[in-house]
Amino acid sequence: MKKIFRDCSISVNIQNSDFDINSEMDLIKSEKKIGGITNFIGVVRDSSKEEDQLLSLELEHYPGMTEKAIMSICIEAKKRWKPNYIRVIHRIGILRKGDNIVLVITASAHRKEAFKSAEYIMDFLKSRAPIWKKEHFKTYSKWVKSKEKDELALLSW
Amino acid sequence: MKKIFRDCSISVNIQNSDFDINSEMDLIKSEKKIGGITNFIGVVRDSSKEEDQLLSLELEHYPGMTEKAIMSICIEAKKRWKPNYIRVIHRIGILRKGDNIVLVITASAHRKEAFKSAEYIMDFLKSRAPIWKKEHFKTYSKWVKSKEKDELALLSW
Amino acid sequence: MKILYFSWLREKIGVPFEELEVTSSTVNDLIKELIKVDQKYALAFEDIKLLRVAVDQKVINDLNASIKNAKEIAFFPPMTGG
Amino acid sequence: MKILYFSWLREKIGVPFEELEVTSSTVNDLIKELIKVDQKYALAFEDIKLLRVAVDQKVINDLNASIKNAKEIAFFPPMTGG
Repeated sequence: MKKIFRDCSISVNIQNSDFDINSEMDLIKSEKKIGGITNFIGVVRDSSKEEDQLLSLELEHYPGMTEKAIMSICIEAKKRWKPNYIRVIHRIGILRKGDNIVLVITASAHRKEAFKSAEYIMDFLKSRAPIWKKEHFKTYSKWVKSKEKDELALLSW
Repeated sequence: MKKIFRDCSISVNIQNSDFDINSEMDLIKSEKKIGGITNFIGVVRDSSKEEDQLLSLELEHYPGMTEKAIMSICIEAKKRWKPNYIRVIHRIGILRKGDNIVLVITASAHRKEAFKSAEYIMDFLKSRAPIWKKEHFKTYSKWVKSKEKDELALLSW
Repeated sequence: MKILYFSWLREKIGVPFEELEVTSSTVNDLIKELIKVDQKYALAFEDIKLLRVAVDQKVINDLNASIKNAKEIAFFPPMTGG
Repeated sequence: MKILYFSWLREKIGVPFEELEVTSSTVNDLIKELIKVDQKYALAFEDIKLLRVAVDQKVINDLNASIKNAKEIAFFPPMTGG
Protein backbone atom coordinates (compact mmCIF):
# COMPACT_ATOMS: atom_id res chain seq x y z
CA MET A 1 0.00 0.00 0.00
CA LYS A 2 3.01 2.29 0.34
CA LYS A 3 3.12 4.30 -2.84
CA ILE A 4 5.86 6.38 -4.28
CA PHE A 5 4.86 9.99 -3.88
CA ARG A 6 5.78 11.03 -7.41
CA ASP A 7 3.42 8.47 -8.88
CA CYS A 8 0.51 8.94 -6.58
CA SER A 9 -0.46 11.83 -4.39
CA ILE A 10 -2.13 9.56 -1.84
CA SER A 11 -0.07 7.40 0.45
CA VAL A 12 -1.28 5.27 3.35
CA ASN A 13 0.68 3.29 5.90
CA ILE A 14 -0.39 1.08 8.77
CA GLN A 15 2.55 0.48 11.04
CA ASN A 16 3.70 -0.31 14.56
CA SER A 17 6.54 2.18 14.50
CA ASP A 18 6.28 5.89 15.21
CA PHE A 19 6.43 8.54 12.49
CA ASP A 20 8.46 11.70 12.17
CA ILE A 21 6.38 14.73 11.28
CA ASN A 22 9.31 16.81 10.06
CA SER A 23 10.49 14.25 7.55
CA GLU A 24 6.92 13.72 6.32
CA MET A 25 6.62 17.48 5.89
CA ASP A 26 9.90 17.74 4.01
CA LEU A 27 8.58 15.30 1.40
CA ILE A 28 5.63 17.56 0.76
CA LYS A 29 7.42 20.86 0.70
CA SER A 30 9.59 19.68 -2.16
CA GLU A 31 6.40 19.66 -4.24
CA LYS A 32 5.52 22.65 -6.38
CA LYS A 33 2.37 24.73 -5.98
CA ILE A 34 1.83 23.84 -2.33
CA GLY A 35 0.67 26.83 -0.30
CA GLY A 36 -0.98 25.26 2.73
CA ILE A 37 -0.38 22.08 4.66
CA THR A 38 -2.79 20.87 7.32
CA ASN A 39 -1.88 18.06 9.57
CA PHE A 40 -3.67 16.31 12.33
CA ILE A 41 -2.01 14.13 14.92
CA GLY A 42 -4.07 11.96 17.21
CA VAL A 43 -2.29 11.07 20.43
CA VAL A 44 -3.08 8.60 23.21
CA ARG A 45 -5.12 10.41 25.84
CA ASP A 46 -5.88 9.17 29.32
CA SER A 47 -9.67 9.16 29.37
CA SER A 48 -9.91 8.11 33.02
CA LYS A 49 -11.39 10.65 35.42
CA GLU A 50 -8.58 10.34 37.91
CA GLU A 51 -5.15 11.08 36.50
CA ASP A 52 -2.54 8.54 35.48
CA GLN A 53 -4.77 5.50 35.22
CA LEU A 54 -4.04 4.52 31.64
CA LEU A 55 -1.24 2.00 31.26
CA SER A 56 -1.56 1.47 27.52
CA LEU A 57 -3.79 1.66 24.50
CA GLU A 58 -3.95 -1.42 22.30
CA LEU A 59 -4.90 -1.01 18.64
CA GLU A 60 -6.15 -4.00 16.69
CA HIS A 61 -6.91 -3.82 12.98
CA TYR A 62 -8.02 -5.88 9.99
CA PRO A 63 -4.86 -6.31 7.89
CA GLY A 64 -5.52 -5.68 4.24
CA MET A 65 -8.93 -4.15 4.71
CA THR A 66 -7.61 -1.26 6.81
CA GLU A 67 -5.34 -0.01 4.04
CA LYS A 68 -8.12 -0.35 1.45
CA ALA A 69 -10.70 1.39 3.63
CA ILE A 70 -8.39 4.31 4.39
CA MET A 71 -7.37 4.58 0.74
CA SER A 72 -11.07 4.82 -0.24
CA ILE A 73 -11.60 7.61 2.27
CA CYS A 74 -8.59 9.48 0.87
CA ILE A 75 -9.75 9.04 -2.71
CA GLU A 76 -13.12 10.53 -1.80
CA ALA A 77 -11.40 13.51 -0.12
CA LYS A 78 -9.21 13.94 -3.18
CA LYS A 79 -12.29 13.96 -5.44
CA ARG A 80 -14.07 16.54 -3.34
CA TRP A 81 -11.33 19.09 -2.65
CA LYS A 82 -8.52 18.17 -5.05
CA PRO A 83 -5.68 18.52 -2.56
CA ASN A 84 -2.28 17.93 -4.15
CA TYR A 85 -1.15 15.50 -1.50
CA ILE A 86 -2.64 13.21 1.13
CA ARG A 87 -0.61 11.20 3.60
CA VAL A 88 -2.07 8.94 6.30
CA ILE A 89 -0.10 6.94 8.83
CA HIS A 90 -2.07 4.93 11.37
CA ARG A 91 -0.22 3.11 14.10
CA ILE A 92 -1.34 -0.21 15.55
CA GLY A 93 -0.10 -2.29 18.48
CA ILE A 94 0.54 -1.21 22.04
CA LEU A 95 0.89 2.53 22.67
CA ARG A 96 1.40 4.63 25.79
CA LYS A 97 -0.11 7.92 26.93
CA GLY A 98 1.09 10.76 24.73
CA ASP A 99 2.21 8.44 21.93
CA ASN A 100 1.22 9.31 18.38
CA ILE A 101 -1.68 7.24 17.02
CA VAL A 102 -2.46 8.74 13.67
CA LEU A 103 -1.07 11.34 11.28
CA VAL A 104 -3.07 12.90 8.47
CA ILE A 105 -1.35 15.41 6.22
CA THR A 106 -3.09 17.19 3.38
CA ALA A 107 -1.56 19.85 1.18
CA SER A 108 -2.94 22.12 -1.49
CA ALA A 109 -2.46 25.52 -3.06
CA HIS A 110 -4.94 27.11 -0.65
CA ARG A 111 -5.77 26.49 3.00
CA LYS A 112 -9.47 25.64 2.72
CA GLU A 113 -8.96 22.49 0.65
CA ALA A 114 -6.23 21.27 2.99
CA PHE A 115 -8.35 21.86 6.12
CA LYS A 116 -11.49 20.25 4.70
CA SER A 117 -9.65 17.19 3.37
CA ALA A 118 -7.91 16.53 6.69
CA GLU A 119 -11.09 16.98 8.71
CA TYR A 120 -13.05 14.72 6.36
CA ILE A 121 -10.42 11.98 6.51
CA MET A 122 -10.26 12.10 10.31
CA ASP A 123 -14.05 11.96 10.61
CA PHE A 124 -14.19 8.87 8.42
CA LEU A 125 -11.18 7.16 10.02
CA LYS A 126 -13.10 7.22 13.31
CA SER A 127 -15.88 4.92 12.17
CA ARG A 128 -14.93 3.61 8.72
CA ALA A 129 -11.39 2.30 9.28
CA PRO A 130 -11.44 -1.28 10.69
CA ILE A 131 -9.45 -0.47 13.78
CA TRP A 132 -10.47 -1.15 17.38
CA LYS A 133 -8.99 0.32 20.53
CA LYS A 134 -8.67 -1.29 23.93
CA GLU A 135 -7.74 0.78 26.95
CA HIS A 136 -5.70 -0.89 29.66
CA PHE A 137 -6.11 0.93 32.98
CA LYS A 138 -4.38 0.04 36.23
CA THR A 139 -7.31 -1.98 37.54
CA TYR A 140 -9.22 -3.02 34.42
CA SER A 141 -9.29 -3.09 30.60
CA LYS A 142 -12.07 -2.14 28.24
CA TRP A 143 -12.75 -1.83 24.53
CA VAL A 144 -13.40 1.77 23.49
CA LYS A 145 -17.05 2.23 22.53
CA SER A 146 -17.91 3.91 19.25
CA LYS A 147 -19.53 7.29 19.79
CA GLU A 148 -22.83 8.26 18.30
CA LYS A 149 -21.49 11.74 17.61
CA ASP A 150 -18.76 10.22 15.41
CA GLU A 151 -21.42 8.54 13.31
CA LEU A 152 -23.43 11.78 13.17
CA ALA A 153 -20.33 13.71 12.10
CA LEU A 154 -20.31 11.72 8.85
CA LEU A 155 -23.75 12.98 7.93
CA SER A 156 -22.48 16.55 7.75
CA TRP A 157 -20.25 15.78 4.74
CA MET B 1 4.56 38.56 23.60
CA LYS B 2 6.37 35.27 24.03
CA LYS B 3 4.64 33.56 26.89
CA ILE B 4 5.72 30.63 28.96
CA PHE B 5 3.51 27.73 28.02
CA ARG B 6 2.81 26.63 31.59
CA ASP B 7 1.37 30.02 32.43
CA CYS B 8 -0.68 30.61 29.37
CA SER B 9 -2.10 28.24 26.83
CA ILE B 10 -1.83 30.81 24.05
CA SER B 11 1.52 31.77 22.69
CA VAL B 12 2.27 34.00 19.71
CA ASN B 13 5.57 34.82 18.04
CA ILE B 14 6.46 37.07 15.13
CA GLN B 15 9.94 36.25 13.93
CA ASN B 16 12.35 36.25 11.04
CA SER B 17 13.73 32.83 11.82
CA ASP B 18 12.22 29.52 10.82
CA PHE B 19 10.41 27.24 13.26
CA ASP B 20 10.75 23.54 13.98
CA ILE B 21 7.45 21.70 13.96
CA ASN B 22 8.72 18.69 15.89
CA SER B 23 9.97 20.71 18.81
CA GLU B 24 6.76 22.75 18.89
CA MET B 25 4.82 19.48 18.94
CA ASP B 26 6.93 18.03 21.73
CA LEU B 27 6.00 20.97 23.94
CA ILE B 28 2.33 20.17 23.48
CA LYS B 29 2.50 16.44 23.89
CA SER B 30 3.94 16.84 27.36
CA GLU B 31 0.57 18.31 28.31
CA LYS B 32 -2.08 16.11 29.87
CA LYS B 33 -5.50 15.44 28.34
CA ILE B 34 -4.46 16.23 24.78
CA GLY B 35 -6.02 13.83 22.28
CA GLY B 36 -5.84 15.74 19.02
CA ILE B 37 -3.43 18.25 17.58
CA THR B 38 -4.14 20.15 14.40
CA ASN B 39 -1.52 22.17 12.75
CA PHE B 40 -1.46 24.29 9.68
CA ILE B 41 1.67 25.43 7.92
CA GLY B 42 1.51 28.09 5.24
CA VAL B 43 4.42 27.95 2.82
CA VAL B 44 5.64 30.31 0.11
CA ARG B 45 3.98 29.33 -3.15
CA ASP B 46 4.92 30.52 -6.60
CA SER B 47 1.70 32.08 -7.85
CA SER B 48 3.09 32.87 -11.31
CA LYS B 49 1.54 31.00 -14.21
CA GLU B 50 4.87 29.97 -15.67
CA GLU B 51 7.05 27.99 -13.29
CA ASP B 52 10.01 29.29 -11.34
CA GLN B 53 9.25 32.98 -11.59
CA LEU B 54 9.14 33.83 -7.90
CA LEU B 55 12.45 35.00 -6.48
CA SER B 56 11.21 35.86 -3.01
CA LEU B 57 8.26 36.81 -0.86
CA GLU B 58 8.69 39.85 1.37
CA LEU B 59 6.56 40.12 4.50
CA GLU B 60 6.10 43.49 6.17
CA HIS B 61 4.21 43.91 9.43
CA TYR B 62 3.18 46.45 12.03
CA PRO B 63 5.39 45.70 15.04
CA GLY B 64 3.42 45.67 18.26
CA MET B 65 0.02 45.63 16.63
CA THR B 66 0.62 42.30 14.87
CA GLU B 67 1.18 40.43 18.12
CA LYS B 68 -1.86 42.07 19.73
CA ALA B 69 -4.11 41.38 16.73
CA ILE B 70 -3.09 37.72 16.54
CA MET B 71 -3.47 37.32 20.30
CA SER B 72 -7.04 38.68 20.05
CA ILE B 73 -7.86 36.18 17.31
CA CYS B 74 -6.48 33.34 19.45
CA ILE B 75 -8.41 34.48 22.52
CA GLU B 76 -11.63 34.42 20.49
CA ALA B 77 -10.85 30.89 19.23
CA LYS B 78 -10.11 29.83 22.80
CA LYS B 79 -13.46 31.22 23.96
CA ARG B 80 -15.39 29.45 21.23
CA TRP B 81 -13.87 25.96 21.27
CA LYS B 82 -11.84 25.82 24.49
CA PRO B 83 -8.78 24.16 23.00
CA ASN B 84 -6.12 23.41 25.63
CA TYR B 85 -3.32 24.97 23.65
CA ILE B 86 -2.82 27.50 20.85
CA ARG B 87 0.51 28.32 19.27
CA VAL B 88 1.02 30.77 16.42
CA ILE B 89 4.32 31.61 14.77
CA HIS B 90 4.27 34.07 11.88
CA ARG B 91 7.45 34.79 10.00
CA ILE B 92 8.31 38.15 8.50
CA GLY B 93 11.15 39.34 6.26
CA ILE B 94 12.38 37.84 3.01
CA LEU B 95 11.35 34.25 2.29
CA ARG B 96 11.90 31.92 -0.66
CA LYS B 97 9.62 29.45 -2.43
CA GLY B 98 8.79 26.51 -0.15
CA ASP B 99 9.82 28.38 3.01
CA ASN B 100 7.50 28.25 5.99
CA ILE B 101 5.43 31.41 6.50
CA VAL B 102 3.08 30.61 9.33
CA LEU B 103 2.46 27.84 11.84
CA VAL B 104 -0.78 27.44 13.77
CA ILE B 105 -1.04 24.60 16.26
CA THR B 106 -4.15 23.89 18.28
CA ALA B 107 -4.62 21.00 20.65
CA SER B 108 -7.58 19.68 22.60
CA ALA B 109 -9.05 16.49 24.00
CA HIS B 110 -11.06 15.89 20.83
CA ARG B 111 -10.36 16.55 17.16
CA LYS B 112 -13.27 18.86 16.32
CA GLU B 113 -12.21 21.65 18.66
CA ALA B 114 -8.63 21.49 17.38
CA PHE B 115 -9.70 21.61 13.72
CA LYS B 116 -12.17 24.45 14.19
CA SER B 117 -9.76 26.58 16.22
CA ALA B 118 -6.96 26.23 13.68
CA GLU B 119 -9.23 26.98 10.74
CA TYR B 120 -10.71 29.99 12.51
CA ILE B 121 -7.30 31.41 13.38
CA MET B 122 -6.02 30.96 9.82
CA ASP B 123 -9.11 32.62 8.35
CA PHE B 124 -8.65 35.66 10.59
CA LEU B 125 -4.87 35.87 10.14
CA LYS B 126 -5.49 36.36 6.43
CA SER B 127 -7.29 39.66 6.78
CA ARG B 128 -7.02 40.73 10.42
CA ALA B 129 -3.29 40.44 11.10
CA PRO B 130 -1.43 43.61 9.99
CA ILE B 131 0.92 41.83 7.63
CA TRP B 132 1.47 42.61 3.97
CA LYS B 133 3.12 40.46 1.33
CA LYS B 134 5.11 41.56 -1.69
CA GLU B 135 6.03 39.07 -4.38
CA HIS B 136 9.31 39.57 -6.19
CA PHE B 137 9.26 37.85 -9.57
CA LYS B 138 12.13 37.73 -12.04
CA THR B 139 10.88 40.66 -14.07
CA TYR B 140 8.68 42.62 -11.66
CA SER B 141 7.43 42.97 -8.06
CA LYS B 142 3.92 43.40 -6.77
CA TRP B 143 2.03 43.66 -3.50
CA VAL B 144 -0.31 40.74 -2.96
CA LYS B 145 -3.93 41.87 -3.22
CA SER B 146 -6.39 40.92 -0.53
CA LYS B 147 -9.00 38.48 -1.77
CA GLU B 148 -12.70 39.05 -1.46
CA LYS B 149 -13.19 35.38 -0.60
CA ASP B 150 -10.91 35.81 2.43
CA GLU B 151 -13.16 38.57 3.69
CA LEU B 152 -16.26 36.47 2.99
CA ALA B 153 -14.75 33.51 4.84
CA LEU B 154 -14.91 35.54 8.06
CA LEU B 155 -18.66 35.87 7.78
CA SER B 156 -19.10 32.11 8.10
CA TRP B 157 -17.81 32.10 11.70
CA MET C 1 -14.53 -20.12 4.02
CA LYS C 2 -12.34 -17.92 6.21
CA ILE C 3 -14.24 -16.27 9.04
CA LEU C 4 -12.53 -13.51 11.03
CA TYR C 5 -13.39 -11.90 14.36
CA PHE C 6 -12.08 -8.66 15.80
CA SER C 7 -12.09 -6.80 19.10
CA TRP C 8 -14.41 -8.20 21.78
CA LEU C 9 -16.05 -10.47 19.18
CA ARG C 10 -12.68 -12.15 18.75
CA GLU C 11 -12.38 -12.47 22.53
CA LYS C 12 -15.84 -14.03 22.80
CA ILE C 13 -15.23 -16.50 19.96
CA GLY C 14 -11.76 -17.23 21.28
CA VAL C 15 -9.88 -17.22 17.96
CA PRO C 16 -8.95 -14.44 15.51
CA PHE C 17 -10.14 -16.51 12.54
CA GLU C 18 -11.22 -19.98 11.52
CA GLU C 19 -11.62 -21.91 8.29
CA LEU C 20 -15.11 -23.43 8.12
CA GLU C 21 -17.15 -25.35 5.55
CA VAL C 22 -20.43 -23.48 5.47
CA THR C 23 -23.63 -24.07 3.54
CA SER C 24 -25.30 -20.67 4.04
CA SER C 25 -25.70 -18.30 1.14
CA THR C 26 -26.34 -15.07 3.10
CA VAL C 27 -24.74 -13.43 6.13
CA ASN C 28 -27.93 -13.89 8.12
CA ASP C 29 -28.01 -17.61 7.39
CA LEU C 30 -24.33 -17.89 8.29
CA ILE C 31 -24.98 -16.33 11.68
CA LYS C 32 -27.79 -18.85 12.32
CA GLU C 33 -25.58 -21.70 11.11
CA LEU C 34 -22.78 -20.72 13.47
CA ILE C 35 -25.12 -20.30 16.45
CA LYS C 36 -26.27 -23.90 15.95
CA VAL C 37 -22.65 -25.08 16.12
CA ASP C 38 -21.73 -23.55 19.47
CA GLN C 39 -23.17 -21.43 22.27
CA LYS C 40 -20.20 -19.01 22.05
CA TYR C 41 -21.50 -17.68 18.72
CA ALA C 42 -24.90 -17.01 20.24
CA LEU C 43 -23.22 -14.97 22.96
CA ALA C 44 -20.98 -13.10 20.55
CA PHE C 45 -23.81 -12.24 18.14
CA GLU C 46 -26.30 -11.51 20.91
CA ASP C 47 -26.64 -7.76 20.34
CA ILE C 48 -27.19 -7.50 16.60
CA LYS C 49 -27.08 -3.66 16.77
CA LEU C 50 -23.40 -3.88 17.69
CA LEU C 51 -22.56 -6.34 14.93
CA ARG C 52 -20.76 -5.17 11.81
CA VAL C 53 -19.92 -7.50 8.93
CA ALA C 54 -17.47 -7.31 6.05
CA VAL C 55 -17.70 -9.66 3.07
CA ASP C 56 -14.37 -9.89 1.27
CA GLN C 57 -13.18 -6.80 3.16
CA LYS C 58 -16.19 -4.69 2.23
CA VAL C 59 -18.63 -3.64 4.93
CA ILE C 60 -22.18 -4.73 4.10
CA ASN C 61 -25.19 -2.83 5.37
CA ASP C 62 -27.77 -5.56 4.93
CA LEU C 63 -27.43 -8.89 6.69
CA ASN C 64 -29.20 -10.50 3.73
CA ALA C 65 -26.12 -9.82 1.62
CA SER C 66 -24.99 -12.82 -0.38
CA ILE C 67 -21.86 -14.72 0.63
CA LYS C 68 -21.78 -16.97 -2.42
CA ASN C 69 -18.26 -16.94 -3.87
CA ALA C 70 -17.04 -14.95 -0.86
CA LYS C 71 -13.57 -15.83 0.37
CA GLU C 72 -13.70 -14.22 3.79
CA ILE C 73 -16.34 -12.93 6.13
CA ALA C 74 -15.40 -10.76 9.10
CA PHE C 75 -17.47 -10.01 12.21
CA PHE C 76 -16.62 -7.08 14.43
CA PRO C 77 -18.13 -4.32 16.58
CA PRO C 78 -18.35 -0.68 15.36
CA MET C 79 -14.93 0.62 14.42
CA THR C 80 -13.01 3.03 16.64
CA GLY C 81 -10.14 4.20 14.47
CA GLY C 82 -8.44 7.56 14.24
CA MET D 1 1.56 62.49 16.56
CA LYS D 2 3.24 59.48 15.03
CA ILE D 3 1.83 58.53 11.64
CA LEU D 4 2.79 55.18 10.13
CA TYR D 5 2.44 53.81 6.59
CA PHE D 6 2.67 50.22 5.43
CA SER D 7 2.92 48.30 2.18
CA TRP D 8 2.37 50.35 -0.99
CA LEU D 9 1.08 53.25 1.09
CA ARG D 10 4.52 53.43 2.68
CA GLU D 11 6.09 53.32 -0.78
CA LYS D 12 3.85 56.15 -2.04
CA ILE D 13 4.50 58.35 1.00
CA GLY D 14 8.19 57.50 0.91
CA VAL D 15 8.73 56.97 4.65
CA PRO D 16 7.62 54.23 7.09
CA PHE D 17 6.54 56.81 9.65
CA GLU D 18 6.71 60.48 10.50
CA GLU D 19 6.14 62.67 13.55
CA LEU D 20 3.72 65.48 12.70
CA GLU D 21 1.97 68.23 14.60
CA VAL D 22 -1.65 67.87 13.53
CA THR D 23 -4.74 69.87 14.38
CA SER D 24 -7.41 67.43 13.17
CA SER D 25 -9.63 65.62 15.61
CA THR D 26 -10.89 62.80 13.34
CA VAL D 27 -9.23 60.45 10.88
CA ASN D 28 -11.16 62.02 8.02
CA ASP D 29 -9.94 65.49 8.93
CA LEU D 30 -6.39 64.18 9.27
CA ILE D 31 -6.51 62.78 5.73
CA LYS D 32 -7.69 66.17 4.43
CA GLU D 33 -5.03 67.95 6.45
CA LEU D 34 -2.28 65.74 5.04
CA ILE D 35 -3.52 66.10 1.46
CA LYS D 36 -3.18 69.88 1.82
CA VAL D 37 0.46 69.47 2.87
CA ASP D 38 1.68 67.45 -0.11
CA GLN D 39 0.48 65.90 -3.36
CA LYS D 40 1.93 62.50 -2.36
CA TYR D 41 -0.77 62.08 0.30
CA ALA D 42 -3.48 62.76 -2.28
CA LEU D 43 -2.02 60.00 -4.46
CA ALA D 44 -1.64 57.56 -1.59
CA PHE D 45 -5.16 58.12 -0.25
CA GLU D 46 -6.71 58.27 -3.72
CA ASP D 47 -8.72 55.05 -3.53
CA ILE D 48 -10.46 55.31 -0.18
CA LYS D 49 -11.91 51.77 -0.56
CA LEU D 50 -8.38 50.38 -0.26
CA LEU D 51 -7.53 52.47 2.79
CA ARG D 52 -7.44 50.88 6.22
CA VAL D 53 -6.68 52.86 9.37
CA ALA D 54 -5.56 51.91 12.86
CA VAL D 55 -5.73 54.36 15.76
CA ASP D 56 -3.34 53.33 18.52
CA GLN D 57 -3.01 49.89 16.91
CA LYS D 58 -6.74 49.27 16.69
CA VAL D 59 -8.42 49.13 13.31
CA ILE D 60 -11.26 51.64 13.03
CA ASN D 61 -14.22 51.05 10.76
CA ASP D 62 -15.43 54.63 10.54
CA LEU D 63 -13.22 57.38 9.21
CA ASN D 64 -15.02 59.78 11.55
CA ALA D 65 -13.32 58.06 14.49
CA SER D 66 -11.75 60.48 16.93
CA ILE D 67 -7.97 60.83 17.07
CA LYS D 68 -7.95 63.09 20.12
CA ASN D 69 -5.39 61.74 22.62
CA ALA D 70 -4.21 59.19 20.03
CA LYS D 71 -0.50 58.48 20.03
CA GLU D 72 -0.21 56.81 16.65
CA ILE D 73 -2.26 56.56 13.49
CA ALA D 74 -1.41 53.97 10.86
CA PHE D 75 -2.51 53.92 7.22
CA PHE D 76 -2.29 50.73 5.17
CA PRO D 77 -4.04 48.68 2.50
CA PRO D 78 -6.11 45.56 3.33
CA MET D 79 -4.01 43.03 5.22
CA THR D 80 -2.66 39.92 3.56
CA GLY D 81 -1.36 37.83 6.44
CA GLY D 82 -1.37 34.11 6.99
